[in-house]
Amino acid sequence: MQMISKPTPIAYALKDISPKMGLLNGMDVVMSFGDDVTESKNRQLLGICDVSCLSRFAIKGPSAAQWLELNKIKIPPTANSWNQQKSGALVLRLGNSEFLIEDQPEGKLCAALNVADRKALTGLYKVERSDVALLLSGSQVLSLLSELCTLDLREKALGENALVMTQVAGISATIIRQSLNNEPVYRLWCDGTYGAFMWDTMLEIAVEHGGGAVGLSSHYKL
Amino acid sequence: MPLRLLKFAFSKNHPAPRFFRALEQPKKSYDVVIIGGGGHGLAAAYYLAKDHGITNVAVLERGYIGGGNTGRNTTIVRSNYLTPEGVNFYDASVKIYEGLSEELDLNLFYSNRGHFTLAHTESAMRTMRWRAEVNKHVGVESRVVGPDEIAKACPQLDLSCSGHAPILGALYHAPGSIARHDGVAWGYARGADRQGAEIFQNTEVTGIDVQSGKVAGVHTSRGYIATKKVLSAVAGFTPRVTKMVDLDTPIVIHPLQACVTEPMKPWLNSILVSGSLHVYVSQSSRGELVMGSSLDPYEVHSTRSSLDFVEGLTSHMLDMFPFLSNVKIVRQWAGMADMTPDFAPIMGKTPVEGFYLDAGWGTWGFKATPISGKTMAETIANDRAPEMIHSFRLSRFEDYELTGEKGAASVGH
Amino acid sequence: MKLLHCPMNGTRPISEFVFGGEFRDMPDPEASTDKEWAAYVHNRNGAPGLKKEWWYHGPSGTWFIAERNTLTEEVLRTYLFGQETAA
Amino acid sequence: MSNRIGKKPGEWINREATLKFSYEGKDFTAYEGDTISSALWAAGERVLGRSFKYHRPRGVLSSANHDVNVMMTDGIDTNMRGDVVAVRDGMKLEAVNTVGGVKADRNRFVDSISPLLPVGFYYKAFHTPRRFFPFWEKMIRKAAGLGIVNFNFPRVLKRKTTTHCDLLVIGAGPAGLTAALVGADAGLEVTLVDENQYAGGSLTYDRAGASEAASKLSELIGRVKTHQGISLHTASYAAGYYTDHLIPIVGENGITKVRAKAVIVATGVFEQPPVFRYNDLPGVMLGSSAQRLIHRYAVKPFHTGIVVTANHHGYRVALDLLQAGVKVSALIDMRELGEVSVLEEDVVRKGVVVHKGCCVYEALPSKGQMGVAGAVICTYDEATNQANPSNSFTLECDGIAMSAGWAPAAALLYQAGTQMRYDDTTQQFVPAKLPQGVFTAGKVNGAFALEQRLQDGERAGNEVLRYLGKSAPEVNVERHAGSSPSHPYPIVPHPKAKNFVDFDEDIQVKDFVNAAKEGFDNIELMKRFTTVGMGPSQGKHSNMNAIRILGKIRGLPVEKIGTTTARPFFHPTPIGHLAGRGFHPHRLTPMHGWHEEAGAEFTEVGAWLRAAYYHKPDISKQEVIQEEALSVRQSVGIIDGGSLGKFEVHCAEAAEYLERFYAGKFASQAVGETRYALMLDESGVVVDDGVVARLAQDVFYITVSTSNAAAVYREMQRWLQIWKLQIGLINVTGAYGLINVAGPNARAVVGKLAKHSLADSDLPKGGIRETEIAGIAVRLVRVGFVSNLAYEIHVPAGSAVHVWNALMDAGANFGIRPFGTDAQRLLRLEMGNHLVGHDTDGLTNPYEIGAEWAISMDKPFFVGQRSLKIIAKRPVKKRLVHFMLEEGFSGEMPFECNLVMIQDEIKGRVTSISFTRSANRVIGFAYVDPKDVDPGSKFQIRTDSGAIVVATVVKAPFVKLERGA
Repeated sequence: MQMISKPTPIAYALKDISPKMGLLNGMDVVMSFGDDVTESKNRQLLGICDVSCLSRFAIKGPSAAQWLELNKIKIPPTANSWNQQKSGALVLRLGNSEFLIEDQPEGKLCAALNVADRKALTGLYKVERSDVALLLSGSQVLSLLSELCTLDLREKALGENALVMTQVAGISATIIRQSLNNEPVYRLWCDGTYGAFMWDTMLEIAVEHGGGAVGLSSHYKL
Repeated sequence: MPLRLLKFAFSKNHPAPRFFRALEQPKKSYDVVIIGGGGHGLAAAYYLAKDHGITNVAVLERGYIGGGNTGRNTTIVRSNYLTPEGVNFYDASVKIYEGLSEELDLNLFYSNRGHFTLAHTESAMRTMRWRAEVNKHVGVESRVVGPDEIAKACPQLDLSCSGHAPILGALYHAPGSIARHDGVAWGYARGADRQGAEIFQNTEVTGIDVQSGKVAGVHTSRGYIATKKVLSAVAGFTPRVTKMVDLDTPIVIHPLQACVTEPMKPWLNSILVSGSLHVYVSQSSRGELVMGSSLDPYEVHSTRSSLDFVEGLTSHMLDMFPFLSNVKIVRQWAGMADMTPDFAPIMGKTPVEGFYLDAGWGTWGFKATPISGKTMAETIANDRAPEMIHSFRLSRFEDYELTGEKGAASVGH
Repeated sequence: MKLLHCPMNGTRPISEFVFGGEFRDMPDPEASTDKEWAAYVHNRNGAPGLKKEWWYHGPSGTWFIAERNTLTEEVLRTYLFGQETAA
Repeated sequence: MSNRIGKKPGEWINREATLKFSYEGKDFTAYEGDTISSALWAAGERVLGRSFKYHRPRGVLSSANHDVNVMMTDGIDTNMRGDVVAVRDGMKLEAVNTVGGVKADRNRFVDSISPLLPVGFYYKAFHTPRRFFPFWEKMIRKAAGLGIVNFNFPRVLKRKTTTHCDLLVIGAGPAGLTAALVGADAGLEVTLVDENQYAGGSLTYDRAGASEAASKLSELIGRVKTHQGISLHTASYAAGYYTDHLIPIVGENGITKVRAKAVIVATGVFEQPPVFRYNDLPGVMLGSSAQRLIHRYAVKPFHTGIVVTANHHGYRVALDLLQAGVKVSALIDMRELGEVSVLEEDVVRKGVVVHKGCCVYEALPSKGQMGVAGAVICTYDEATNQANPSNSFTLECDGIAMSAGWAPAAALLYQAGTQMRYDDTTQQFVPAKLPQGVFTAGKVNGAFALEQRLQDGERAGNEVLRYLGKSAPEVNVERHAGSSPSHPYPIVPHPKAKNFVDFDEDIQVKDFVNAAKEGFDNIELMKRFTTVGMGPSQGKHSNMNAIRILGKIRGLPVEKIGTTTARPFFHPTPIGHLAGRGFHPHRLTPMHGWHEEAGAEFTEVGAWLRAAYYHKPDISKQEVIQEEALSVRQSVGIIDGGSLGKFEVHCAEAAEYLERFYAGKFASQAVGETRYALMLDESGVVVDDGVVARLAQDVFYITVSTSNAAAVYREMQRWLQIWKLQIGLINVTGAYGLINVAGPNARAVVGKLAKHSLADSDLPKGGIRETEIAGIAVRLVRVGFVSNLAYEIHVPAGSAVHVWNALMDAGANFGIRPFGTDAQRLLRLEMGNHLVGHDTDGLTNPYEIGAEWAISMDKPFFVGQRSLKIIAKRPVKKRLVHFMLEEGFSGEMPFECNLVMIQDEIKGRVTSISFTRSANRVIGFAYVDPKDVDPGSKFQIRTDSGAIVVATVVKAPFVKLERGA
């Protein structure tokens, strides 16, 4: 198979601006939208970052947990929770028997799982996904979420490793709260075909709050 | 100023008599007992007397007259249905309505405003044409119109609906009207009362006495009443009443909500309905915008209001009329709609002899008030349903002969 | 807005759910008469009271059963289909 | 003449900032913080509006957001409430609903003909003869309504947020403040809201000429403001109570939907006007309103006033008036015994004459009824509720303050389902049984003395703590002692009437009497007949008196009369606030940007935006569609079908599952084969159709129609549970893009990029292969829906654009052309394929569309099968056929949904119709009488104008299918 660069699911929302682009895991991705000062200000106030380019692997079925363990993955013990592997990869347990794994920018776990043998077990289905994955940061992030989502997503309500599947701006989405570079951030995944809508919606509110879009390099050293 | 108001100005005592007698205790038996003192039940009592000379009739109302869906609907009257049997039926209703203020000598403010069912999609346009063609066939004035004609009737409407759902056209139904809903109930109550029917408010039916498959009487909060004929005309309470006679029906209850704004000078002359935006709106003679939406999505037997309803409705109202941002909603309320799978009523006889059903009115009961009263009176008087309501019989479900009004009624109050 | 407890995902506003109607056992299609089958297909227990109902949590794709009083809107309990005893 | 008085402690105006505005063409000044009413009143203006029905002059009544006769327009907005809307610099205000200005209102004549307008007059006239009604209706509609809506008012998007807390306290009066502190001290997260600009409730204005209230207020506020656990929101009202403690808090900038674990309603009471003749004149106002003017805005309510009271509060009002420099010429106490307390001594000591057992029989209007000139006082018999005007005397005054009692602001409690009871010691409805998690405190709960209210707040706060599982003490609150805060019947009859109960709707006492005479003697019927409480103030100052009057008429205690149902909203709430930002989610396929650049016109299909056709300069839409279709027929076209629902079914029992779910057979399906699948519901109605592909013995891949995809998937999941089969069901709708390449050259184009051979022998019609296109792993299906030769390429969404571009390049030599959903619909019609939802409706069964071939009645079970067995016994009423119009048809073109007629009977309708250049004919689908289904049969279509068009039933497809075309 030849290597081609894939567009991010939010590509349509970027069509009228020319941010600084880069390539990660074969996906065109925005590295930054503005200068460092603006990026840093937005990240700290209310930053919306597209991280759809991170590698992902999803699997479901009654044997999924067992199979992941066979592949040396430490799985979150309860339904609707998540954890972080030593490699930094996130393992999200969606309900009971479905898992979504997401690598750090240069992680290799998903690639390995993709080719790992699945024949040994029955009741195991690889799930093809095309997520838009967003990273929301800054002091005003809860203001943004309180306008888009009815749930209490504050740290004290969510606890350490809760994962919620809920509606955000009317779209089904998965949300977790994590710490990235010692800053609390919210992560959100939803179907990529809603990507442009979700991006535009969040950006509009972020800008109203004085924040804005930030590129991948605001959060990751690449 | 009409002369008839002068008598109020110059009389010492208030010259108007009671609309309906204040009766203490029901008699031991009646020829017919009507459960439900809403528009339908009262109209049936009225026509039993007027058309069939049956006056030994009791109307039993659990609360107060017209306090159910009669007083909770958004008062739209129209006949632009989809099936010929539906159009015929509602057209007959419209025709009675047009002369009803005179007949009942009560101004029902029957106000002919013209009714637009807006189409935002090609498929909605197709349904509009379907309805227009069937309406025309039956002799009802409905036609498909383009955006120009809508704009002419309602220049304030944003035809693009804020870009979210551009209006492609509409079904225009000239006879579409609004009326004072309470007045309809009061007028029929007065008419029935004056002909001898007895109306009891605050009187709840607690059971129906069925012996060997035949109705023998009703148990009420004011004692037992013997009767061979019972009409159930209770809208959202239908399943409770049919349960009393062990009758299964397809009816399920969903709340239907509505709201009104503060009064403002009338500017909206037509009745507008948008299926895609789930809105219908008219402006009352008091100057309030009266607005409603589609049914609540799940079964509840109460008239509680919900915030999601009014949020959704106002959002769509702004799509149509962006300038209403600062106009205020005064009040919201709900009714309980008795829904059938084919969005058509259930009328006529039932397997229980002497138990007649006037139900399944969902969201379209108000507009049918006169004709349902008339046809149910005929059914009761003759113990045979007239041809006009044959398609609405309960047995149509067993026969897999559903009526198919769904396309016209979903948000078409 | 009403809250409903999804047995998998916890308490959520009702806007995240789809109402699936009353839970009803299907009669044996072979053994039932046409009339019985037509009644099963069309008729409903429309009277208010405690009912077992199907509900679907959209964001997670979870069907479950809720025991709900349709008069008071009170939800007694919810559980995954077939896991009634565990609830 | 300025009525502004010296600085009051805690006043709400900022004397540093002077604002200029105009009212009815006259210039005024105000201080920042003034409401429109307070500024005008300070300037000596008395007529602030006209009443709705009789156009009587009206002034200040409550200063508490129910002075609905004082509605203004600034030319931009309308129905602005003078008593609560703050003055902004430069405002140009006018009263609404007048003709010729508020003072010269030409509609004031209506007041003089009011005897002609008895209660419910509009039911009684104008309807006979029928032909005159439209004339009267026009007149009535002209008179209706308040302000004129500005059609250019901008669409305002307000923010709506959701917030969560342990305890929501509504009302920041002494009880609410105390309750919030108790909760927060115990570690609860408390949200405290109050509709006023500043917290404090009656402590901000009810001072009785003393400083005790003010110091209590600053103590409480000080603690609340510095408490970490309390979030205080002023100028924000709780608009309604909704199920499970959801309360929208409406502020100027938007709505916060509060979801609380517990709620304390400490909303207080509304002061109720006593009813006497001309109690509506400008200058007659509630005692609390006079106090608000004094303490909040430093405005003297009048110069020489009298106080009419029936409770303790009137004496407090008198003391506040005195302190503000008002000459209080008398205090009229309707109670036989008067007030037996130090307050009376205080009032008397300050020179006020107290008349016990007396009432204001009528207020005397000044010229044009623009204000008060005096009052006629006479004795009042509390036992009979009769005034005795024979012993009356007149006092001169320019204002009357009224304090006769209160009604609880219990709307939220009613909405929450609280049972209320009538309490005789306070003559007020109070909560009897509260719903779970709802608590009350303060005056709304019948606690009136300050000490008692503080205690009640403490009690409520502690009850909440216990409700939330914390230990907390039981606090006993002393019962109300002393005279009742409310008079049981503060209504003074007058033969000449104009004693108003409802100022919104100009309803007088006689209207209730007459309504009852006409049989409307039930509170709900009376409300509807008289319209009491139905105006914009929603009965805040009128419902209680209406209940008392009805009780009197019927000789029943108030409790037996009951109350009308309180519905949201507490205050009328702007549409823009409720609507908020509004989200319109839409789904885009990966190629969306490409389509847009190519000039696509998009259409919404469910949540998806799909290309309907691609604009071409100087060519009509119809022409474009024909061209797009022709390019498929003649060479090759490409369409983005990414919105189709796509599901995978895994595991050994997958075939069994599909056999039950769909009407056809799948157990026998070969790997690499696709089959048509018809989905029915349990009543045998056609719900959807799609294609089932077998990728492996235990893996199926299914496509379903775009608009049904979500519902079909839900049903699949539900049946999966019911049947308890071992199935893995995966929704890959968004994960896969779908590209359809169709036309005689499709094989040549796709073949250039495909890894495997596309020869008939390798990929026959109906076959599916997992292969590579343009280097990308795809599922490749040989389909025949729009063209005899076509390929569907199912490609992971991320690579869809790459494959699309590669196909465009590969097809360049063949003139490959994108086509949209409009051309697609024409193409499938040419092929003779019906569309579920387009050619079927909500009641269509498979026999009516000739789909017998797609149902396998010999299977043991599938959804809908049992119903089909019943339906099959009944005659089919209509059938779907393909038809053509005559060659060169040039008559009136029928449209979809024109009817198919036999003589005068409707037999069916056209469901699809189009001219097609390929066949050079008008072709379509129609439902016809079952006897007319044989090819060659003729049937009649009636067009819009009524013309009859004859159509001929034909066999599909309509286009000549060249080999491979």
